[in-house]
Amino acid sequence: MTSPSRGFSRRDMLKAAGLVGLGSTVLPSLSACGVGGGERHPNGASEITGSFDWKKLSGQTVRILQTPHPYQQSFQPLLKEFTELTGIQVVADLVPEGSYFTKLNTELAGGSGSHDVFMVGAYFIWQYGPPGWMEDLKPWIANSAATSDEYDFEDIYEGLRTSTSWDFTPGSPLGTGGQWAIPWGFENNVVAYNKAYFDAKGIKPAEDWGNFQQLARDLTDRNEGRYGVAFRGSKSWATIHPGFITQYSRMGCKDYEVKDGRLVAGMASEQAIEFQKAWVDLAREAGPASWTTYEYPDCTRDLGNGNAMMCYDADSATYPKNKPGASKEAGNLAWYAGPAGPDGSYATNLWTWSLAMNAASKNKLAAWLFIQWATGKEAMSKAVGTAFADPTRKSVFDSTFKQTLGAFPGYLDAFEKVVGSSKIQFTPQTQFFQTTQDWSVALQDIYGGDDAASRLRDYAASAEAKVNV
Amino acid sequence: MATELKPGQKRLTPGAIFADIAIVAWFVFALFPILWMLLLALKNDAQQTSTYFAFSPTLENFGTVLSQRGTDLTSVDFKSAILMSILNCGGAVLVSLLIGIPAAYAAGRYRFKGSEDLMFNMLSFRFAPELMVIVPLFVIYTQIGLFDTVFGMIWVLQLVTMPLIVWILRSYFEDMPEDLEQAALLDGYTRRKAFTMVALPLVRPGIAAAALLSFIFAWNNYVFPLILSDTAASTVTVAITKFLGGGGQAYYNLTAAAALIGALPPLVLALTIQRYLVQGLSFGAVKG
Amino acid sequence: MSTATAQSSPGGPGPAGPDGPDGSRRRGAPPKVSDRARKLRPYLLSVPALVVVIGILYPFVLGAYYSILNYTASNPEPHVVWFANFASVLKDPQFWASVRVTAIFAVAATVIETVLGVVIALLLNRSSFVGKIFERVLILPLMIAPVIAATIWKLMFNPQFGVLNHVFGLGTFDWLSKDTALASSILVDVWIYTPFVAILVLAGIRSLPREPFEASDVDGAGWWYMFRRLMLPMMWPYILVAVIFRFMDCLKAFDHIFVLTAGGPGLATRTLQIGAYEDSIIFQNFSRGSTYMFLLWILVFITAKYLVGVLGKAQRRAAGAEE
Amino acid sequence: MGTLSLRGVRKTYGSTVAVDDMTIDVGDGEFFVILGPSGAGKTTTLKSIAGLVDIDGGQVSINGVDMTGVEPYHRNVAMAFESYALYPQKTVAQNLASPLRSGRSGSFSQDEQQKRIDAVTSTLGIHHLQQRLPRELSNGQRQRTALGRVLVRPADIYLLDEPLSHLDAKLRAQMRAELKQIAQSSSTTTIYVTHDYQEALALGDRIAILREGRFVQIGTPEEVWRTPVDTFVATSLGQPEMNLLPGAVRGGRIEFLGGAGSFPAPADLGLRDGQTVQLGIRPSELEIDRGHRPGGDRWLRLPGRVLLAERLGRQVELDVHVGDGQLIVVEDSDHAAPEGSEVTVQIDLADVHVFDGASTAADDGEARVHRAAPRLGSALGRHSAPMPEEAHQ
Repeated sequence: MTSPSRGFSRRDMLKAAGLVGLGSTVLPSLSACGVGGGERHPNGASEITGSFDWKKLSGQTVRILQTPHPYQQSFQPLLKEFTELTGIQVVADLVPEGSYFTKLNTELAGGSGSHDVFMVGAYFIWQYGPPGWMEDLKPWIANSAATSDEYDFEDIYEGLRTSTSWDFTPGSPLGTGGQWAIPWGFENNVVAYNKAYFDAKGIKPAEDWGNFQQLARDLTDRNEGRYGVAFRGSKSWATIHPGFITQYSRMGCKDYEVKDGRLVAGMASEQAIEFQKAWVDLAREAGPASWTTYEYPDCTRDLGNGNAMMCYDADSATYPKNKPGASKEAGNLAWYAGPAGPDGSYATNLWTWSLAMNAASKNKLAAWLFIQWATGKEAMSKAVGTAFADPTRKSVFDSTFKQTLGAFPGYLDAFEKVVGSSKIQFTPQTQFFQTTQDWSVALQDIYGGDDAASRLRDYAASAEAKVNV
Repeated sequence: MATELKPGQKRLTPGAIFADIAIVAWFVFALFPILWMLLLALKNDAQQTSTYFAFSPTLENFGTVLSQRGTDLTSVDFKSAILMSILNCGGAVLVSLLIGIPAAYAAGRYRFKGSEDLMFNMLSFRFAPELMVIVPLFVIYTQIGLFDTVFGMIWVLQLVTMPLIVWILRSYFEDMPEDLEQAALLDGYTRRKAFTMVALPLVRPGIAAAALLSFIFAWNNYVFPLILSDTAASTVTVAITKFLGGGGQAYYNLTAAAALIGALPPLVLALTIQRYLVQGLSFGAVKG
Repeated sequence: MSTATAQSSPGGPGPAGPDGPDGSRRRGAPPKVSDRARKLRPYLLSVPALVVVIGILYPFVLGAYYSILNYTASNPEPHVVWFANFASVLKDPQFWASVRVTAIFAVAATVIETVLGVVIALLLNRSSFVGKIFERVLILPLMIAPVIAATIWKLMFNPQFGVLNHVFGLGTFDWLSKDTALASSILVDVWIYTPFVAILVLAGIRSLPREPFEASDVDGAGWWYMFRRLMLPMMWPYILVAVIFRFMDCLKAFDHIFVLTAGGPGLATRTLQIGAYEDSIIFQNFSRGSTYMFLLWILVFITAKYLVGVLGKAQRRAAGAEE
Repeated sequence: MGTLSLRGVRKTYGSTVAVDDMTIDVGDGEFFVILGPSGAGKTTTLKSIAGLVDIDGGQVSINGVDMTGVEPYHRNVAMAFESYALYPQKTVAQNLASPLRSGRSGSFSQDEQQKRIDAVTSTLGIHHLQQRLPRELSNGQRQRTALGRVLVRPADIYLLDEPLSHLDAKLRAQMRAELKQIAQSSSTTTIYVTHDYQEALALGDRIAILREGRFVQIGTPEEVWRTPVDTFVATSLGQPEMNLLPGAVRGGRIEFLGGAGSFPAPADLGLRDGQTVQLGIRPSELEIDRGHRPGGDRWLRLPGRVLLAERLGRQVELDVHVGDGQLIVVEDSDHAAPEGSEVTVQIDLADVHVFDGASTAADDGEARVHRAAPRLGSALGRHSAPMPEEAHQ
């Protein structure tokens, strides 16, 4: 058991008794801290001195907030190795994906340090960073008393390192400012397809956007329960960031451009409107029938069940479906980079689950030791052996991970084709979640019959207003 | 009066057939999703979304939910989550009954100034959106150490249980003829004794109904335990959703199995309590 | 305490006994309860509940306070902006779209659930053989947490592999499209909560006095007449309690709709509480989210006040009907 | 046993005055009946005495002790509720045992309790029902159980609220007789509330007639029957109700029924000429003239025609048209005249009541206070008509 139950103690009773004084005692303390995370916490790296030692905090406990994920699952059995190495107990709380950010956002906003380490994606840094909820890890990496000599931060792909670093100035590129999280696992958004079916029909994956659309339509036969391509469509920012923004970028479209210190929305450019209209039409004619509810588990499930012939989403999300016994089509799947842009662009959006440290943590060294261990070469190599894809370290990718990819045709080719141009394709800005969810709403409205051009113009205007506060 | 009729009961049977058909129709609708859940719970990972009715059933999922693998998948031991839920919800209902019954009685029996306001405030618990309080509540809880404790959960679940209990019971107390307690007073019993001896047994069906419903609502509550607890006081509903997983692998079959296991405690409670629910209040024998 | 002298046996037979020769018991001055203590009695009974009310209302007040700040994740040191949030929310067409969705959802779901609940309660009350069997399982849908129930329904709704389209031969009919999502959300709500109404009403029916019905049965009154004139007026309070709880809960509907559609497609099922969730939790614009919820709260408050007033009237009328 | 006195007791519910300025003294062992129509405040009176409602003014004393602020369970009174108020979850025996077990009406061993219960249930004829639950009883049985719960215990005062109201006529008559017997053999002060004048007359040592929360008249059955202070009291007693006939004094005679009847105004009433009066004549004291009464001015004779003859068992109720009005006459069926026949009705002048005022019948329940005039009969010094023993049902 990873979670020693605290249960119900006499201490709890005392705490409850304290409630009686709630009105008188809490009110003043709340007006000090009444609006959650108003408190700024100083960086803790400078406090760590002396020589590096894994065992420094033996006997302590580190609490981690995670969401169930292949990354997390492949690390689960390894946690005891961390405890062996450091003597630190790990309490890992899991919150399902649908509620993960509800939990995490409340916790950070509440200024609570109840979890020392949490899983985040790059975009979250843009929201959690400015209020000071995340610890800058740069000083920690630099401090030889806190970081092992073997850590080798530069081994992590550069695109990933920069994607989790920013100076919080809207429009300023990624890679500036602090290192707010360490990339742990990542994924490129490429196309997975049902190779068995393709082979049987003698079909080859489409290499450009026009052919891709045509192929998807041709593959669709609703009576057979078969359709061309699965991609996300639910009302969420997460609909935008995988296949959509990847292809959008390959088509040469931009979300924002910086002009005179202002972000100028690009979603309503002629080129962008044309692409988005085509994307929604594709969803309608060759996508899942209930597109507006589709999240990635739905997409990958349809791929695994043989309903969807292709799936334009994260490679690491489609990857588990091909493992023996995991799905009906396991063993039949293959990958390729997806359609290139008109200029041959393989611009690709990446997602990285990274580990971040809670700035309000009362146990920062333990937190850092955990992050260091989890993103280190040894642990990552071991995790790759189960279901961990894709590792963020080049050394791990090249050695251990490549060997596991024999049964995953095209996976490596696709990876290598896009990895050079794989980065966060969004312009960093603090209103990311709101403006990007609004984007998905706009696409849903177009799917529901709204005129694409006017709807996107409305959207672009409102987004521009929001990001330039 | 051997063949005493209940209100609404009919002797004749032509409409009865239609009524039976209607009732069967409702229950087909009401039970189908539950049947579907049961089927889902009997499917293996590969078949969970690729088959309808033809599959090779397995009981493995139920075992998995309760096993170490289930714990690894969710970070919560499902058995202890059930225990926590029972503590949290049972405690919340008990507290609500202890506090709510006197209040409901006061409101049902006495016309006093402010009675309506108090009752209305009770109700306003219910209509204030949970999300409006969740951030402030989280702050308060972490500050005074109620976060992730059974006590904290019991306290916050009052929002769910108390209004329901008070409001249901008030109408029962209002309906109960006051002559009965007055008779007890004149028999020489104190007000407290008259209340426990006469009033309380008579509203037992109401208490049963209110306690059961509020227990179920507390049991099903998701947002409060999600935000205000981690592992120590987390409830079974939160644990169930954790089987939905992430990263491309959703265990609907495990979720369904967990949900079915998780529904057992309230179901057992419902079946135990049912005879009180069914019995109703036989004030007919009391009122003229 | 007891000043009663020990009472000997009643002696002779007959009613003379009780008062007997020793009926002449006397007592000292009986204990008195002051007028104030008497008047205080109901308040004392309500004090614990009052404490809980105040304790729980505290975070509400804090939440309401957020709505006059400019408190967001990117502005963690907020200051008071008074009604700026309200002005901007009330100007926002998305807000009004949400009001519309919330109103339609709440009214439709409450009406359907109430009518169905009452009908089911009446049917079950006939205590036919079929009814007796089903009464035991009536409560089952309530036993599945709405979050889970919605997940199961979402699976059943799925056009690719969902069982509903399969069984009913609906092809790729999309239950959660722009035009159907609200209705489907209502359907799920009806599935979950109709038993709640039915149980409350059934318990109410069973607590009705029998005599009026027996009398009208002897009079040969028709079933419909009996229902309209006798049963319904007496059942109203129970029905109304159910209506109040359902309507209030529907106005702040969140759990299952969020699982089904996350408020989409577009704004088709974006209830006020979903809007508030997006603002408060996802976008971490706490002030805007609180403003949404404060406005929702006002809406709920007004309707509740109205419904409670109706309930009071119905109770008085029902009391009249029973006499 | 005990005495009871009310001094200016007042109780309001919101703006409704239920009981006002109520003052009585009930002696030890007295059987005191409060008679009044429904809504007159009878139950409120009893509950005020019992301390079940908090009175707004005045004072209740039991045995000379002020009961203000005294809880019901300290007042040592027993009450039978009109609604029975039987504990639905307890058997008849348990219901009866309840006051004996509370310890406040005395301490009784298990044996003594059972003896008392057996004695009372035997008297009330519910001995065989001891193990039944209230819902398994008929209304009559429930009512007797409620009565039993009072009689089973010693108390200073018994308060009985319409204890016979839900019985059928036959049982009611029987129970009334039993109650009378119980009352005579018991020495417990009893306040008995009823809307039935026969019960009041049969049982009460004294009767108080209650109207809209106020006592109109308090007296022995004889007094209230013979000398009702106003038409309200007069019409409250007797069935069919007393005939009320408007009349006027002209030339020393009281004329009524459009001049069809008249008789000399008794001098001791001090009536002025031209004054309007109301005559009260009880239907049972009217009879059809069959020539069996001596002549002379003792007898008032009125010619008329029978409009309607309604047979009510042993008796017949006749509607007789006289002059410009109608009279109700109750006759033995042996002597009944057929409808349409011309008859002469007669009454002993001693049985004619004269009330002040011009208003017509007061049976509409409106509050019209009539200043009472002494009963004519008393002026003539004659007592004849018996009080009704058994009216038609």
